[in-house]
Amino acid sequence: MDVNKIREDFPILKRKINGKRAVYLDSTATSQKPRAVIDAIVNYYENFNANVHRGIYRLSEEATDLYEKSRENIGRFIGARSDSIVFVRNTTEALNLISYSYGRFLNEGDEILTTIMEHHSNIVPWQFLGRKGVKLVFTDINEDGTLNIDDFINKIGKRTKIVTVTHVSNVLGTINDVRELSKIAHDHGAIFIVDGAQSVPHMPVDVEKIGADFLAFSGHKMLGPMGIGVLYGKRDLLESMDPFMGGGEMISEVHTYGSTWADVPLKFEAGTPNVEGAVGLSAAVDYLRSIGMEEVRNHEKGLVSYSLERLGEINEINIYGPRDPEKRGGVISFNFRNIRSERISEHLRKEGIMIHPHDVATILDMDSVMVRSGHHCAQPLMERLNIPASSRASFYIYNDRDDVDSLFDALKKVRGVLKI
Amino acid sequence: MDVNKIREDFPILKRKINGKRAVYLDSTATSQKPRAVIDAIVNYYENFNANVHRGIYRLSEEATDLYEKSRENIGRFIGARSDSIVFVRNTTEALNLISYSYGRFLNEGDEILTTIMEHHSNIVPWQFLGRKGVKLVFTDINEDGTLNIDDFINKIGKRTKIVTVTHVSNVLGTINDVRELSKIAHDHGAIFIVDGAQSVPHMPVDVEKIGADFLAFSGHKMLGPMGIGVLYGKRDLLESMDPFMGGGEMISEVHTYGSTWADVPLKFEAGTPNVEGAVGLSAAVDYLRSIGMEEVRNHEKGLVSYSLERLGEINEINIYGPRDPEKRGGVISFNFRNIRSERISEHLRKEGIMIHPHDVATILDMDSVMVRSGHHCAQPLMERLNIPASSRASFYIYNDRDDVDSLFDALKKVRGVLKI
Amino acid sequence: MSNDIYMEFILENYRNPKNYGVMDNPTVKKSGANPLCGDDITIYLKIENGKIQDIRFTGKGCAISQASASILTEMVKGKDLEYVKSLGENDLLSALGIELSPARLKCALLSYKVLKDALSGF
Amino acid sequence: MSNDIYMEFILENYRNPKNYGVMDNPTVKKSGANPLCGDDITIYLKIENGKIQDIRFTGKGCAISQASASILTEMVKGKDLEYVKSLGENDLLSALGIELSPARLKCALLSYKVLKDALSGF
Ligand SMILES: Cc1ncc(COP(=O)(O)O)c(C=O)c1O
Ligand SMILES: Cc1ncc(COP(=O)(O)O)c(C=O)c1O
Repeated sequence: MDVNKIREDFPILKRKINGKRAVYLDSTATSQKPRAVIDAIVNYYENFNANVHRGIYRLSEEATDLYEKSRENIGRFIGARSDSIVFVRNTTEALNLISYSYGRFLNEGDEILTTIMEHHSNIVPWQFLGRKGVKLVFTDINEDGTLNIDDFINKIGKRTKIVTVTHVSNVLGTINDVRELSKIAHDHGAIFIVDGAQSVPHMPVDVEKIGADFLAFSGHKMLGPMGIGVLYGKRDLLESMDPFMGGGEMISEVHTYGSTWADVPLKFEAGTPNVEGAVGLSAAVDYLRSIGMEEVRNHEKGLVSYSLERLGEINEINIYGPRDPEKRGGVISFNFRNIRSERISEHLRKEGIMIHPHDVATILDMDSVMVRSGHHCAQPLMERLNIPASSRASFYIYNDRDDVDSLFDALKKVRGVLKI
Repeated sequence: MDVNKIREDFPILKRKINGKRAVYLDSTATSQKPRAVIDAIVNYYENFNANVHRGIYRLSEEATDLYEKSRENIGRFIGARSDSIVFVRNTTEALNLISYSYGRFLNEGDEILTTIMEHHSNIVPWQFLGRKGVKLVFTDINEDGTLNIDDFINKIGKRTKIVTVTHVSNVLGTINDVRELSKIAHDHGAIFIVDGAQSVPHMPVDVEKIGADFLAFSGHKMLGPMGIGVLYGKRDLLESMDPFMGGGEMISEVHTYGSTWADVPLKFEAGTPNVEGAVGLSAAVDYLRSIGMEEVRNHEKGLVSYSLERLGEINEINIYGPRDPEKRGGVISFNFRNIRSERISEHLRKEGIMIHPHDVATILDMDSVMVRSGHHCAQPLMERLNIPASSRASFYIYNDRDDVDSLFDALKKVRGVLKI
Repeated sequence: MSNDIYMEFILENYRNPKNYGVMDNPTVKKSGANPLCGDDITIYLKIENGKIQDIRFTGKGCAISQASASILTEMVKGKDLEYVKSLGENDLLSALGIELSPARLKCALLSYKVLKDALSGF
Repeated sequence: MSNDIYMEFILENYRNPKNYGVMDNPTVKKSGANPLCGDDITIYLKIENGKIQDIRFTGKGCAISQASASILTEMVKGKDLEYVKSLGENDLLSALGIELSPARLKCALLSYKVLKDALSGF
């Protein structure tokens, strides 16, 4: 895998920030887009743009063909048939769709089992079901940031109707053994939902192999455009569910007294779809496939290993999550914890962090090193880790060892800037 | 307004179909995109792409700034403050959002008053509320395709909690007097929702002037990208409502036991937003503003007048909706109804149409004239008009008299091709 | 395959459909619709001794869907069930002899789908 | 305005914040948070004769939010309520003397918002 060549494909990476080379380490939040994806969007609007599914003229038929071929291509990427692929806006909408539509089958006293390392998008939609007395139960983590399987087994039971778990944590980097969790869930008669927002972009994912009844992911995190995401669902489940939103496209017949629905997957796609988004995401999938998802995974593993190595040089920094690169994705969250200085503010010392992540991010940005800082939409995890926030660097195909070096060079300056 | 110059701005219109100039007459379904919008998308991805609202580094702050400035700009376009603008995927999602979130305030026996000329997107979401005993009531139309105001006044009453009306019908072209309907709705204590999918792209619309409590519209129908739409809502209403979808962005605090919400409008924007879409739609608004919405409206009125004139030449064709160009938008739906020929299929004759709209569309497409044919996502209206379907030509800023001529030239060939 | 989808053969079957009309006491009667187009078709079958002794259809729709129904009924009338069941979509399409875009394909295949549906119990 | 947002004046107020700590029996006590950052601040006020006789704050957050709170308390301590109420966001920002990006602006203005909130009843 030739990162230099890959970088050439990403126009934004040529941008200089403060006169310096952009070191983008926030792909977990959103990825940058290769020329091939941007071109696919432009080509779509310049040559094929039309509304789909209902036009008799050539342009609309071509657009429909592009839209449905994109569905097929994206489905193939995760080992799924196209008729189990529902286009949504993002992971969040996918999970809300399940909560609203599948949630109808749950009753008071039923339980949904999740984990304490989830993104808000895999928490809040399930809390909504609290209105009808459905209980959300959180599996704890071990000290090393892996899932506490004993706790999971303890908490699953007859009342558990849904198990929903992130494949890869966007904070800890932990890769959950979803295949194993799926077996346990199914043994208990629960359906198994995988939040694939951080796995599908970064490693080979096959819905059959991981035993997912539903899988949700976002295009924008995997080189695709914003505004497009995917809900994969087992056909029989999708067919059993009522629609989520109502309107054009998703109907079979509408009468003043009532309506009937189109077949899956259109039943869940109300209104004019984001054809541009589907076409762009399909181009992104082609790009990733041309590299190979095994390669992507190995590349990130390599960067994580190298980061852990270099981390040895700065022993004021603690990272969260497993230390073994085999068990973690390309995400490293960290805080300054072990500074021997009298000049640390009292409250930070009390919280066990020495420098606020916001200050870290600002100081890194001065060297155009872009990391995220905050709660990463995982407040329950932050509470569990007993920290208000953390900094987070994350890697993708366009990052290289130079980027890791830039990160550490900049990190070494933080104390100096703050004079502590 | 110089249509030739405007056409130059739309790359797709240079495409030849069957070796002929593309005559795109389906802007009611979706509009084509000017270079300025395509460029805005490319520029966004090449220079500013990042996740918004949470990044401390420059790129994310710039993206946030672009996103929020787009909100402001689009709000200004309809006379609204930016904090009453919620970004959604399309009109359909906007209406579903209201149905789900505001719908909670409705109870068994309450009524929603709409019209028989609505798009499915303004019918099906309200039918969903039938689950809890809310009744959907349809106002009839007059013979000329205008709204039957007497019927509207008859049907509104104490039980009416919501009045929801399309500003412009996507089939009849009828422009409803929403200002007047708003007054009646408010006098009865109902809130007033306007489906602006066919008005905001085509004429000046000001939320205050039309008295809308909510206004929904789609970016893709007004030169903007797919996958972005707008729900305008009065702030106090938006504030009173529970969120629709849950996840990132829309929260204030998330705990294992429950969550609190961000302020309006973010409360209604769950997950990573479509920043590209917002930026693209903002560029579209700039483009429309540079022409002037009065100009756009007048231009379309001119094309409608000219079409009605030319229609005089083919008296086999009947159109639906008001004959007065002042009362209709740039949409003309029609059928062949008065052919004196023994060779008409019996069932079509029985239905009062002589040639099926699908055949019309196919034959027009041979001359690369693109019209829609079908039920136009308005089946209740089709039933009311007692037809299975119609053909529909619709105009926008890039259409000119030549396009109208091409339409009529092609229409004149239809009988010949079918040998009737 | 002809590019001219409105060639004489199609138009002839559209204007003067074969086997058009209701059947009394059919062995099986089945309807199907394409709600997007407002097309619908009903097929009536008289089945005896493993044969389609008679077939009728009624319905409405565009030239393609009507002509296709007419041509299909001619293809199967008097034929063994075994043979009829073995017919694929392409057999009907080549009998039509015209090149169809995906949207019009749906029109052309409506009658085929209804027939298959009607025979599913046999 | 300085480009170096971590200039000595800011750092000094961050490391040795003025008026930091709890107040017993305050006239009013108000808290506010910026959940996105995990920052929060509590302000205690002793108000007498239309004057802010004393002010304290506790809380946690980044250097900017802490320094800003420290500087704000110094700006208003002993001042007339009328004067304090007339202070705008820009007054605090120019007292800070640094150029802030929109995201960091939120950090800087947290204490200001809490103070305004605390005074809203007076
Ligand atoms: C009047 C009207 N309302 C609603 C819609 C739905 O718009 P969208 O498909 O963009 O959600 C349309 C467009 O088809 C329309 O014409
Ligand atoms: C694990 C995980 N789940 C869900 C999401 C939500 O994705 P989106 O904001 O695209 O809906 C994210 C991304 O922020 C994530 O990292």
